[in-house]
Amino acid sequence: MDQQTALWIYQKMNEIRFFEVEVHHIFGKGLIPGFVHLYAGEEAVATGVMALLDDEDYITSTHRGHGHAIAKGCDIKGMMAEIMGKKDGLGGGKGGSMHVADIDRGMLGANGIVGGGFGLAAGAALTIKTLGQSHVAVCFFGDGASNEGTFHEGLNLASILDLPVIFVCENNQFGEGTPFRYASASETVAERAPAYNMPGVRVDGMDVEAVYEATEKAIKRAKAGEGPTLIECDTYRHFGHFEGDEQKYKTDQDPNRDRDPITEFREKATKNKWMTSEQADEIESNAKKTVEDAVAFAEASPLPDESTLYTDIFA
Amino acid sequence: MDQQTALWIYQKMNEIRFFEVEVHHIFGKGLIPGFVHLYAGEEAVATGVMALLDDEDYITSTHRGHGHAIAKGCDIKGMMAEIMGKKDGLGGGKGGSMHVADIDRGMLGANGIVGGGFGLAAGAALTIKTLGQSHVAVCFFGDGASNEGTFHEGLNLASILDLPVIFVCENNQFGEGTPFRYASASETVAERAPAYNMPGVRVDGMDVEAVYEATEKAIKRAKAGEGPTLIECDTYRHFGHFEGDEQKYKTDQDPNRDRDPITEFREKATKNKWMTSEQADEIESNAKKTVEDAVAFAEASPLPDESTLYTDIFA
Amino acid sequence: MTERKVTFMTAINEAMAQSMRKDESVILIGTDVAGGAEVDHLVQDDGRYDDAFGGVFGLSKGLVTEFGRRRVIDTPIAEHGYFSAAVGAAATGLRPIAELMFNDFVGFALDPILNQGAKMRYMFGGKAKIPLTVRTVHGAGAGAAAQHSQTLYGLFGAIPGVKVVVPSNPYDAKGLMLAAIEDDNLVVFSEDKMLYGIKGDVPEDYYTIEIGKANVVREGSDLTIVAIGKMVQVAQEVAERLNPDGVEVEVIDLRTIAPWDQETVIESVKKTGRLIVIDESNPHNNTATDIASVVADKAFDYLDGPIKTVCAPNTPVPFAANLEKAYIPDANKVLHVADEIIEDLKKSHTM
Amino acid sequence: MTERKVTFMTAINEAMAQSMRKDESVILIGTDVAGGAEVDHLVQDDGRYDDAFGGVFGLSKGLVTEFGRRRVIDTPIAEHGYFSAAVGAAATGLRPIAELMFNDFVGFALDPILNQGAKMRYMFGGKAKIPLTVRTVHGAGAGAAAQHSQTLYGLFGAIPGVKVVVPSNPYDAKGLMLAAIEDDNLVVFSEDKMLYGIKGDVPEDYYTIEIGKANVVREGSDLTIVAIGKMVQVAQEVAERLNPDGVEVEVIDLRTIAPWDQETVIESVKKTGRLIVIDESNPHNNTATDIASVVADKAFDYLDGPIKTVCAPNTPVPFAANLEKAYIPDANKVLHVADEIIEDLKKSHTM
Ligand SMILES: Cc1ncc(C[n+]2csc(CCOP(=O)(O)OP(=O)(O)O)c2C)c(N)n1
Ligand SMILES: Cc1ncc(C[n+]2csc(CCOP(=O)(O)OP(=O)(O)O)c2C)c(N)n1
Ligand SMILES: [Mg+2]
Ligand SMILES: [Mg+2]
Repeated sequence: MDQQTALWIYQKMNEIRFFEVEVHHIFGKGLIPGFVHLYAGEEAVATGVMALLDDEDYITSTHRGHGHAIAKGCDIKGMMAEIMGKKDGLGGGKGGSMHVADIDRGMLGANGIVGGGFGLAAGAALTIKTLGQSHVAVCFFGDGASNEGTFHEGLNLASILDLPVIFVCENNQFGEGTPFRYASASETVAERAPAYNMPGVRVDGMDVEAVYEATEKAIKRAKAGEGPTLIECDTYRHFGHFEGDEQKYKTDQDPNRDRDPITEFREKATKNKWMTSEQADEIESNAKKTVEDAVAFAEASPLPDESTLYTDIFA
Repeated sequence: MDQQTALWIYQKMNEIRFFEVEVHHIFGKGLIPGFVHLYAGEEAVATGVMALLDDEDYITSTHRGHGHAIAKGCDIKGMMAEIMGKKDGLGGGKGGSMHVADIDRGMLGANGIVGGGFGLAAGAALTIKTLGQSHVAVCFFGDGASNEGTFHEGLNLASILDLPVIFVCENNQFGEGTPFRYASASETVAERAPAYNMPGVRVDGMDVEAVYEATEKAIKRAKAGEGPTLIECDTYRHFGHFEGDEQKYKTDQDPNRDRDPITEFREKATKNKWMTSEQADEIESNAKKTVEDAVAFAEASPLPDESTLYTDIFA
Repeated sequence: MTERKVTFMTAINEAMAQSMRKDESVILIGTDVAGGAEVDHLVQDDGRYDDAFGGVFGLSKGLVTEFGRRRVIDTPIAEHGYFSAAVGAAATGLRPIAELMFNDFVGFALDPILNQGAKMRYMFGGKAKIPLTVRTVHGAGAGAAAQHSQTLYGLFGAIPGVKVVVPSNPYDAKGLMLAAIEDDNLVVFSEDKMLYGIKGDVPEDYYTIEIGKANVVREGSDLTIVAIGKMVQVAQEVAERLNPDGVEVEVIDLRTIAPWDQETVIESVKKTGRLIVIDESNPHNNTATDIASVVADKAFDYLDGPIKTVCAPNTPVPFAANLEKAYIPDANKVLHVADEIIEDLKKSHTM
Repeated sequence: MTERKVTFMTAINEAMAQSMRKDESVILIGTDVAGGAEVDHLVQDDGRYDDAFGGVFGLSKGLVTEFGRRRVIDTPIAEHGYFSAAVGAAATGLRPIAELMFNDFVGFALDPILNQGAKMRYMFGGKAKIPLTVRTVHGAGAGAAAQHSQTLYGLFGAIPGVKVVVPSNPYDAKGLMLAAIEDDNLVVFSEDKMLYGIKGDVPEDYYTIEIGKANVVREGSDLTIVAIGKMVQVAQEVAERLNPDGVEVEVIDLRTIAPWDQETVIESVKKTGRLIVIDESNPHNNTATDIASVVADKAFDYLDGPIKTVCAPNTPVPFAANLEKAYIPDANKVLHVADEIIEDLKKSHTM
C-alpha cells in the first residue's frame, strides 16, 4: 500500500466514523425519521475495497450503506441532508438513509431489501462486459443476506457469464438479532464459493490491508475476464442493528467486539511509515470538521418542496 | 434389495413407462390440453426412492410429475382422467398434468413452478418434526431447478433445523433446451451440498439399486434427526422437454442417451434372482393393461360439471 | 366484564399466545420473531428462552419464552424458503403463523402465496387445506421510506383463494387474528405499523370476529365512508367535522378486504346515496377501486353523486417528513376531494 | 405501402430485431430465449448460432443467429437473478428486454420490479433511468392450468413507476414493443398467448405507437366497451351482435393499462352514457375496477346506467377444457351481464 492510498483510507475511515457517531446523536435527538443502520466498526471493509475503485466502477450497497457511500465518494453534505430528509439531499430527501445513492459516482444505492444487490451488481457488470468497458462492479452484502436465494442466483449468474463483479460479504456475525452461526448451515460464507466455481476468500475485515489485498486480486481476475470472486470480511458493528436496538444478543465472546479498525489502521500505518502521527491527527480533525459542516448544511437545508412528492416517477 | 421390492419396482417402472408412452400418443391425437412433460427414461429415480416410502411419507414433485405420482401410489385411473381434464381425475380435472396430487398418499403435488418444491418439502418435514412423527419428506427437482434461489433457501433452512427431508435431483442434463453445464457454475449439483452442511451424493440415476441405496442411507439419517441429504441422480429423458419440443439441443454424446433403466433393471433383477423372466413378462403385461384400463376409464369419464369452476376455493 | 386497555400490538400478541395455548399445531415462524437463537446467555435458569427481538417491532415478545423454540421459529433471511415451508407445513397438519416483516418484502414471498398456498385446494379438486396465517405490516408514516412503507394488501386481495384482513383497532385485531388462525384457509393479516401503539378495550377472553363482515362504526344517513385499517380514524374525523353542518356520515370499517362485505356497503349506499372510500394504497387496482366498481354496478340507481376514492398518490412513499405526510390520506384531503358532494349535502340540508 | 400479414409473434420478434439493429445497447435476456447454449452442433459453419428454442413459444427465434450470444442471453432458471441483473444493467447503460416466460412466475421476479426498477428514480431524486422492457405472457385458453394461465398485468399496473402495455393485435404489438424499448422507464409488455397465432397487417418499417393512448377501434353512440388485449375481439363480437338491434357500440382498445387513457374513455362515456369493461383478470383490484372507479367519479353525471365489469371469476384458472372455456369472458357472458343495459337501449331505440 502506498502513502497516498493510506492517507485516503484513513480519511475515509474517519469520515465514516464521525458521520455515524453524529447520525447516532442526531437520531437520538429525534431529527431523523425511520430506520437507521450504522456502519461504525466496519470501516475497514468499505475503505479497503473502495481504495481500489474509480468513479466508473459500480457498487451496490445495503441498508447499512453510509460507509459505502462515503467511501465511494458521495458528497457528505448531500448524504447528511438526505438522511435528514432535506431538499439538498442526494435524492432530494425522497430516499433517506436506506436509499442513499449517487449513480454518477457509481453508487447504485443503499438498499432496503436484504439481498437486493446481488443481481443489480451482476447487471452493472453485464453492462461493463457488454459494452466492452474495463470497470468492475462490487456488491456489498451482509452475512444475513447470504441465506437469501438472491445470493445463489446472483453468484451463479455472474459466474457462468464470467462477469467482472466482486461479492464482498461483511460478516458482522448477526442479521438483526440472529447469529450467523444459527442462520447459515455453512460455517463461513466464503466456503460457499466453490458451489459457484469462484474463489472464496476469508479475510480479517478489521484489517484494511487484508481487505485491500484481497480486493486487488479480485479486480485483477475480474478485469482479466475470469469472472467473479467472493470475499468474506469478518467484522463487527459497534452499534445495534438499527438505532433503538437493545443488543441483547451480543456477547463478550464475540471475536471482534473489542477491536477498532481505525485505531488498528492508525497504528499500522504510522508504524509502516505510510502516515505520520501528525497527518493522522490532521485527518481526524478534518474529518470531524467535514462531518460537522455536513450537519450544519443539512440542518440549514429546507424541507423539499411539496410538489416533489409527484415528480421523478418517470424519465 | 429383496424380491418383493424388486417386483414392486419393476411393476412401477413399467406402469410409468406405459403411462407416459400412452400420454405421448393421446397428446399427439389432441386429446390433452396444455403442457405435458413426460418422465420416460427417468423411472429408476422415482421408483428407487419410492420403494422406501410409505403413504405417511411426503413428496413434492415437479412439472415432470407423472412418474413420482405413480410410484407414490396415486391411482392411475384418476391420474389419466386428471391429465385429460375429466371429472373423475384426482383433482376433478381442475389441475391437469402439472398439478397431479393426492395428499392422502403424501403426494403434495406436481408443480408448475420450477423450484417450487424445496420449501414445501421442508415444510412437510417441519410438520413431521414438530408433531414428533417418524416420517420423511422427499423433494424431487431438476438440474435446472438447482439454480433457483429457492434451492438455496430450502436446503439451508432444512439443514439448520435438521429437518427429515431428502432432496433428490433428477439431473437429466437439460432445463428445457439449456444444458446444465452452461446454466450451473458447479459441475454437479451434489457438490453444492457442503454449502449446506449436508451430505451430497451423486449416483447413477439409471440404476434403481444405486438410487435405492442412497435413499436408504438418507432416510436413516433423516429419521435419526441428523437432517437432510442431497442425492443427485444422473439420468436422461427419452422424450423432449414437453410434447412438441424438437429437441435440437440433444447430442449423440449425451451420456445416458442410449440407456434404458427398465431394461437394465430387468437384466439385473433376473440375474440376481430377484425376479424371474416370467414374472417380468407378467408385470409388463399387467402394467400395460393397467394403463389401457386407465385410458378407457379416463375416456369414459365425463367432463367436470361446470359448476365446479366455482368450488374448492375455500375450505 | 372489566375494561382493560391494551395496545394493538399486545392484542395481537395475546391472540397468538391464546391460540398457541389452545392448539399445539399452531406455530409462529419468521425472521427474528424470537431473535437470539443459540445465544447462550438468553437461555434462562429455568431453561426457557429470553427473546432478543421478539419481532422487529417487539410484537411477538414473550412467545418464545412460553412456547419454546420448537414452536417459535427464527428463520434465516430467506422469505421464499420459510413461506413455502409454512405452506408445506399447513398442507400437512400444522397451523402456522408466518410473519412477513414488512409487506414490502412480498417480492421474495409471493410465489408460495400466489401459486402454492392459494391454489392447492383448487388444483387438487378440494383435497387440501391450507390453514396458514400470514402476518404482515403495511403503511406509511414512520419515515421508513419507499421499501418499508407500502400498502400492499390490495395485491393479496386480488388473488383468488386468499382472505385478507386489515384491523383498525386493538379489539378487532385480537378477534380477527384468532379468527384468522382458526380459519382453514390462507389468511393475510395486514397490520398498519402506525396503529401498533394505540390502545383500546380488549377482553381477556378468547373471542373471534367473523372474517368477511364489515363493521358499521358510525351510523348516518347522508354519506357513506368506507375505510380500511388506519383510515377508519380519518373517516371518523371527517364525520366529526361534518357533523356541525348537519351532515350525517355513516362510517364503515371494512375489516376484511377479501372477501369484502358487499352487502353491508351496498345497504349503506342505498340508504345514503353517496360513497367515499379511503384506502392508503396507491390509487390503481386497489380495494377502493374494487368497492367503487361494485357499487357503481349494483347500487347505481341509488347513487346521488359521484363515487370518490381517496388514496395515496401514484408514487412510491417518499422519505422526507413533509412529503410523507402529504402522501398519506387525511381528513383534509377527504374533505377536499369530497367538497362538491359536501356542498350538495349542505345545500340539501339547508333547503 | 404494400400490405403484409404477419402473426402477433412475428410482429414482436421483428420489433425486437429492429431495435437491436438500431441500438447496440438493446439486449434480450431470459430463460431459453435462444436455448442450446454451449451445444456444439448448434454453432453453424459461419460461426453463428442456431437457437434450440428461440423462446419457449419460439417467439425470439433467429435473434441469437443475428445478434449472437453476447446480446441474446440465455439464463439459468433464476428469475430473481436475471431480472435484478436486467435492472442493474438498465441503470448503467444497457436497454434490456427481459423475458418472464409466464407472468405467473412473477413471484420470483417481483422484487426487482416492485422495489428496485420501479422506485430507483424516485428514491434517488430523479437521478436514475431504468430503460427496461419486461416481456411477459398472460392469459387462459391454452389448457396450461392454474400456474401458467393467469392474467396478472393488473398487479404490475398497480405499481407506481411501471408502465404496462397490453397489445391486442400484431400491428399494435410491433409499434408498442418498439415504443416500450425506446422508453426510458420500466415497461411491462404483456402478451396474451392466445393471440400469438393471429395475423394482421404489419408494416415492415420501424414505427412506434404512443404508450398511454387508447385506440377507438369502433365508434358508436349508445354504449362504450373498454377492452384489454384479447378481450378486444370479444368487444367487437358484442358490437357486431348488437348492431342488428340498432345498438351502436363504441369499442375502445385500451392498449396501455398503466397509465391508461382516462381522457379517451371519459370522452366516450360522456357520449354514450354507458360503460362495460372487459378484462380477463380475476375480478378484484384490477384494471376493470380501476376504470369503473374513475368513470363513476369523473363521468358520473353522464352515466345513464350501471357500470358493468366483465372479468374472469374469482378462481384459479381450471384445467379441464370446458371449465377453462367457462372461465374466460366471452361475448355471451358480456351480453348476459349487460342484458339490462341492452334492454334499456333497445327500448330507447324502438321508442
Ligand atoms: C428481504 C428483506 N428481508 C428482511 C429484511 C429486514 N432486515 C433488514 S436488515 C436485516 C438483517 C440483515 O443482516 P445482514 O445481511 O447480516 O446485514 P447487517 O445488518 O448485519 O449489516 C433484516 C433481516 C429486509 N430489509 N429485507
Ligand atoms: C419459476 C419457473 N421458471 C421457469 C419455468 C419454465 N420451465 C418449466 S420446466 C423448465 C425446465 C426445468 O428444468 P429442470 O429443473 O432440469 O427439470 P426437467 O424439465 O429437466 O425435468 C422451465 C424453465 C417454470 N415452470 N417455472
Ligand atoms: Mg450481519
Ligand atoms: Mg433437467
